[in-house]
Amino acid sequence: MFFDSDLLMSALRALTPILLAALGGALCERAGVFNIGLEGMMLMGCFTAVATSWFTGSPWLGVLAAALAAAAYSLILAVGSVTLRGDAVVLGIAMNLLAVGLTSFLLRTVFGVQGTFDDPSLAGLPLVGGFSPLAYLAWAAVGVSALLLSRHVWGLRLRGVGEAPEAAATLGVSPARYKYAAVLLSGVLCGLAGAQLALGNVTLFSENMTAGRGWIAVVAVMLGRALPLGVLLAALLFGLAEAAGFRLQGLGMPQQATDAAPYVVTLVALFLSTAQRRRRAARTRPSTTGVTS
Amino acid sequence: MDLTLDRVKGALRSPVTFSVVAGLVIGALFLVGTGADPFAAYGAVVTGSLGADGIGSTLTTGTSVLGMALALAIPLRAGLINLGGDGQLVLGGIAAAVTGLYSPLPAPLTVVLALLAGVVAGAAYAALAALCENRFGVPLLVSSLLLSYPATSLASYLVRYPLKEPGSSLPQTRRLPEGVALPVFGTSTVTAGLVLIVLAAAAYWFADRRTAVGYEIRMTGLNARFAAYAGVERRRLTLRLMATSGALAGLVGAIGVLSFPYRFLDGSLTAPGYTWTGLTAALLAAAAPLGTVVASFFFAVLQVGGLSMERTTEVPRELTQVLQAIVIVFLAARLRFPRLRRSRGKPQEPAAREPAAQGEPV
Amino acid sequence: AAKDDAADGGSKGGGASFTLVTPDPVGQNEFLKLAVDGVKAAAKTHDGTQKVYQSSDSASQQQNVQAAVDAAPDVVVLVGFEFADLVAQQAEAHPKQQFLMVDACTTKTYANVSCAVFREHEGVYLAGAEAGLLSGSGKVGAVVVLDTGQFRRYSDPFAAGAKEAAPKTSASTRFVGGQSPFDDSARAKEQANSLLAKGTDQVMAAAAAGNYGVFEAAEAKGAYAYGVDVNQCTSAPGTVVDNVIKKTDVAVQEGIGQVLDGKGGKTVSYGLKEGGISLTGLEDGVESSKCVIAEHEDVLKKVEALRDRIVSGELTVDDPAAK
Amino acid sequence: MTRPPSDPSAAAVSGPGGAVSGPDGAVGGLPPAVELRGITKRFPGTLANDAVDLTVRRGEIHALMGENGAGKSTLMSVLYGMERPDAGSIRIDGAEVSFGSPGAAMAAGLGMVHQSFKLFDSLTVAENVVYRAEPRRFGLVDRAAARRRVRELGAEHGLVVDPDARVGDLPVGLRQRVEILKLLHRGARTLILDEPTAVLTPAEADALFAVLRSLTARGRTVILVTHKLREVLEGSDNVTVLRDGRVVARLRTARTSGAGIAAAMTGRAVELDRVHPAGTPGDVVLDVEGLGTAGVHDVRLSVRAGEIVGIAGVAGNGQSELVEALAGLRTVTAGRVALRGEDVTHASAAERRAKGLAYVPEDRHAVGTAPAASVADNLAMGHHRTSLSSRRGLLPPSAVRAHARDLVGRFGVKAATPEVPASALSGGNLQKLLIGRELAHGAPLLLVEQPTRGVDIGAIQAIHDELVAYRDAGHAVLLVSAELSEIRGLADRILVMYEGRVTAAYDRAEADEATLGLAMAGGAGTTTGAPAGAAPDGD
Ligand SMILES: Nc1ncnc2c1ncn2[C@@H]1O[C@H](COP(=O)(O)OP(=O)(O)OP(=O)(O)O)[C@@H](O)[C@H]1O
Ligand SMILES: Nc1ncnc2c1ncn2[C@@H]1O[C@H](COP(=O)(O)OP(=O)(O)OP(=O)(O)O)[C@@H](O)[C@H]1O
Ligand SMILES: [Mg+2]
Ligand SMILES: [Mg+2]
Repeated sequence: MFFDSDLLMSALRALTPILLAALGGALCERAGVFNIGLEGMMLMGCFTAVATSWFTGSPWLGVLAAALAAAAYSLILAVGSVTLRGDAVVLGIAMNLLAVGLTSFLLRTVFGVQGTFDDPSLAGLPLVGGFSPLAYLAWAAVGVSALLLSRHVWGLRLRGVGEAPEAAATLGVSPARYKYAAVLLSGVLCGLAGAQLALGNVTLFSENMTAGRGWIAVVAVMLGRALPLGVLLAALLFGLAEAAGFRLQGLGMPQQATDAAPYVVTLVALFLSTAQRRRRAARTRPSTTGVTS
Repeated sequence: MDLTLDRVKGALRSPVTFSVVAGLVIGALFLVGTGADPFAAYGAVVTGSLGADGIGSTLTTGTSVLGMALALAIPLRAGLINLGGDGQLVLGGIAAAVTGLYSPLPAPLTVVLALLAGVVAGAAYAALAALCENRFGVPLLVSSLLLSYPATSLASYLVRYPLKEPGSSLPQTRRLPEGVALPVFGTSTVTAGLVLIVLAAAAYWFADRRTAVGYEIRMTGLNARFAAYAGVERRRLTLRLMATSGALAGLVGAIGVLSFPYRFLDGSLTAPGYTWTGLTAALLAAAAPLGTVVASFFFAVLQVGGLSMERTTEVPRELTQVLQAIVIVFLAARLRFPRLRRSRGKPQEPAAREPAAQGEPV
Repeated sequence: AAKDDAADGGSKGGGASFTLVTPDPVGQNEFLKLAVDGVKAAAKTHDGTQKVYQSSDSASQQQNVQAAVDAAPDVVVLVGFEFADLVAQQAEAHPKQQFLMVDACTTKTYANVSCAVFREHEGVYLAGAEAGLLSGSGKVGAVVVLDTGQFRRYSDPFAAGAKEAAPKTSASTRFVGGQSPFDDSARAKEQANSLLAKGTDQVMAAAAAGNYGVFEAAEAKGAYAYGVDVNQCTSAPGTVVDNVIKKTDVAVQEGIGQVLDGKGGKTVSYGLKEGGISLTGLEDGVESSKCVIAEHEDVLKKVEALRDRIVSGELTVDDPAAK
Repeated sequence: MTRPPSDPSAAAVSGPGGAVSGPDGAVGGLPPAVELRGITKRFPGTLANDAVDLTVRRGEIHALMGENGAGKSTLMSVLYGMERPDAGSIRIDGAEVSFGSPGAAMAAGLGMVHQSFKLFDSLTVAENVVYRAEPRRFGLVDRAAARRRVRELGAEHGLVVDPDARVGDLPVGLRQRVEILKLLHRGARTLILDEPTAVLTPAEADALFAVLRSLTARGRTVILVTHKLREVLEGSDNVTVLRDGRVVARLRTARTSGAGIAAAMTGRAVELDRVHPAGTPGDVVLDVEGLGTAGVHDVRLSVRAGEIVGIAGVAGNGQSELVEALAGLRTVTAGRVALRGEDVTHASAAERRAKGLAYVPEDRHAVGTAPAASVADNLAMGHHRTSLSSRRGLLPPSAVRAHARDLVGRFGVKAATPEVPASALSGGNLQKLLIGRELAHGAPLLLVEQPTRGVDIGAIQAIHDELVAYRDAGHAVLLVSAELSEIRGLADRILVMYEGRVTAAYDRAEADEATLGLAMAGGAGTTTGAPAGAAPDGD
């Protein structure tokens, strides 16, 4: 059977870091901040998680430190775009570049190696039922953030801020505060995504190990329309396309085709969802994704 | 006299200056933190990139960086971000390689044809991303990014199977026939590609400053509704700008293939990250033509000098990458030196505020 | 960081100088680490100095080679097939400069270019034979960085060896690919998982940094893996069966020696026969290697016999890179 | 007409309708719901409120009237804590207060519906209503309670809205209800509505007034900012009229008339009332038949060379949409537009410009200029493909500069150099730049929208003179303005738009302010068989 539980498991494992990061991106999107720095924030999380786990021996401290470090790193976006009103896209791209340079630099200075740091005694996250605890956390985060956004007072206010900041302000809600909160939370989630990748999916750090997952998360936010469940579906689509690609290699499909498949599938899904959205309503919710156009 | 002084002061206070200085200072702190001597390190960067041994490499790297920077600056001038530079670059390269290998024409004509093929391939592919936005409503940022991956995979497939050099263990095409190559300056690695890219930069400068189209592009970038009100059609502009952008990226790819080692080797066009460096340079200069040239040269110096610094000192080259990113973070946040005296130059204030969006830093 | 160490105990300046240029950052790349060990050892032997220039892409490769040539050391050592075009160009331009290419060679021969190439496929074939003999499911597979001729040397001969040892074995290959194939161990791990899910219980890992991912996957499923270049059994004791050893350090040392002796300009091929390629299981100290193969003397016996047939020339292993 | 020695309408303070009880007027022993004393608010270059006194009694609907820019919104912003007054005091229910934020005003029982809605389109009605004052259960928004609250409030005050509807899907009339529900949910005792009916249909407006009356009947107080005489006459108890930031009349509605209020409102500086000599109309330049687009229905009009046709109307009655459709920025869904005899119904903006159309849009910052671009670049727009670009699309910077210097000089734009960004110009100067640029085309047809909004007196006069001179040079001008005096002073013919239709057409002689005011407020008969664009001077 082509689609079996192993394929699903594989897809689920592959999508966990993407999902965590994309949830962060979705929160930002909802607050009206376009965050394309997910890749960089995640990479900072990877490095911090591995470094902390290595020096303390505790993967849990690694997870914690990753969340904190990525949140601190996300302040660049918060301060730059909310307080100083800089362009979020430019900031995000710069953050991605900075993270690659910074983690490589730190890898050399902290561990004295280049490329990859791997050691059998580096403690990774334990597996529970085939998944790391962070994977369960990620799935829980989908529910929690869906609930938070749709039902919680904070989420309601956040959505209001993202859609019409001046309207929120007239009712006494500070848009800046909510935007900061969303960006910092996205930092935390990207930190967790990095920790999951570096201590969960595998147990090592290598330069640029996020390998474009942050960008996929950005696309998942867009495809999932910044809804937690939509983001989950988008990530799942990507994960399944990738896992199916691995199988198709076994059936003789060239590696290059299976490499491209997830992106093509995503693009087609975007076409379809945009077309559907256009058909359904002339009036669309304003989105921050068009900030620079 | 006073005006020049004001200008100098304005330039010194501009976010560009601030960002570069801040980047250098933070980089120096990093260096001190790791026990290295910042002066020696920066000195090594400068001599390694601008000294007799390094200038050739700097110009070679600069050719690609500037080419990609121009490719990304042109749509950026109208507020459009093309994230698909890699795909367009690679398709340009593979198109040039195929043309170079199979063209029946004499070598010099084949070179021209190969360059054209690269240009056309890149332009067509970038136009596809524009169509995705214009026709299907998929934001350009995403459509260009997503389209980039299949393009690199396609090129990779082609050189692995149908175009693979027989007997080679590398995914690469055969070497282009003798003479199908861009002329080289002396014994250096600098090719006529540099001339082409510099010409492209000059054309961009000219178009930006002195043509109606350039004017429309600038105004669209500053206020798209204003441009539309005056009759500039956004979709058509998007399509044309993206095609131009892709054409340049394709040209860079073709130049890469028509330079040493005169073949398409999978990954060799994209691995050095010219697309991102170019985008950074374009963003740094707010897509202004001269600024883009200066920023590209600055980054080429950092890259070549950084590698040289790593060879001659203990300092890792990632430092230069960090430096580059810090500069752009500061620039995006439009940080600047605090004003020293409050009273001066009131009418200049708004002018000084915008160089990131408009001004030529020259 | 660049290394400019006078070899231990040696005096600087008097002896020979060697510059090693790598195609990628050395990092945890065992193959490149061995090359570095090789030049260091050579510097020690010849009382000289050595430098290592690490590249990361085609542009930095070109700049590093240029810088190395400009400094005119006694030997410029280059590791990796990416350097073939560059070396040809530089050798022509600088006939007095001696080059040693490891793992690849220029298409034309030059008096000042010596080459040391490996026949990894011979070793991989033996590893495949072990896998065929050890497999319970009759399914073996390989996870390899990219679908290129060079890397197919780690997949096709593995399948061939397995079939030689156990004719009913079926084999399958996964190529890591993706956005950074050499660094993406999470992806390599999933690739391995997709093999394991189909019942594969013996996995050849030639996925660079991804090998750690492959080992993790095999370990979790109770399957077995095969490493490359050095003894990787220590990374996952009980999971890694054996390794295809590639003695790059030896090749570098010997190559430099020959160049210094004025016997440059030749290509030396290292395979099972020359001892440049081997398996951990066939070397001394198997017992302490932490490799699974140490517990399978019967298998080792058969593999030794197979090796002898290859060494004697009775059996030739197809080289996928030559296709 | 020249300015009389003393403002005639000043008498209105004691009014044709008789003065309301004085500013101190506490009625029946209860303190007034709202009492503003000597409120002064100054913006750079504008005295928006000049020692304004306003007394609003509990339980009344109090109308606040005045022309654009009279200071109504500013006064309400001061009251609502969004702006700090430079001087003056505020009493709510007799107690002196000082609000630092809308939150504080809300806490004191005030609630405001802003001129532009402050709603979240993607959220439901219930979510909009309870935002920032959410009923909670376990930290979650108690959606059932929120829905219940919307239904209860709706039933109580006749404001029925589906609590689960997405606000973005609602027609404006229902959105208005949501705004009011928001205030009621927060327990507002005094509701401030800034031009609540500007975007409503008459039926919706009537429904709104029914709600407002029911609110006041239950002891709430309403302050209503509006331009519409009819509403004021039918719906309010008292009227305060502002002009140029000062109170010029306090009237009891029952004892006044539309004419009285209009007179009080429009006793503006004399220059505006100056009537320019009539033009001499020539050939038809613009001919519009049965034009329809979003918000505009079946508009028929024509403009001839040498005449200014004015379109009067309260903002939001389709004028902007009409002009955008004529300029090619909005898709035409019905009818036909001809420019100099050529059909341009579906031509692009660029094509129309090429065929002889120039356009001064209403929003000069977002549409009419690129504030970040230099004055010279702003002045070049539209000319860059024609007079300024010599051959094959070249646009020499020297030509752009010369053009800029020329226009800056001709239209008296105060700019340090043509290189300064347009954002450095004052509003009036920016408007001069915009008008100068469009006039410089010498296009046969000029569309000009709100040409003097927010512009100082001197500049207004200059702009008016330019427009008349342009007409006299034989060009056609279509002028859209909410300023009656402007329309009356400039236009040779006046059309009135109401609810997206042209409902009345007047010759300049027959259009006095009362007539126009009445027509703008929807008092010009029904829309059926309206005189529309048929030239009233008949030919
Ligand atoms: N934030 C501000 N900065 C500068 N000037 C302002 C500001 N807000 C209002 N003004 C000016 O103050 C004056 C009064 O404006 P206000 O908005 O109160 O008028 P209004 O009576 O509400 O007009 P309208 O009928 O058009 O709504 C106008 O001249 C306006 O341009
Ligand atoms: N269910 C309700 N019905 C009517 N009024 C409510 C209800 N819930 C809250 N309010 C009123 O709304 C106002 C603000 O609500 P609330 O106290 O929840 O906000 P808050 O505490 O300021 O919020 P936060 O501290 O989270 O910013 C208060 O005046 C409160 O009485
Ligand atoms: Mg108004
Ligand atoms: Mg107002």
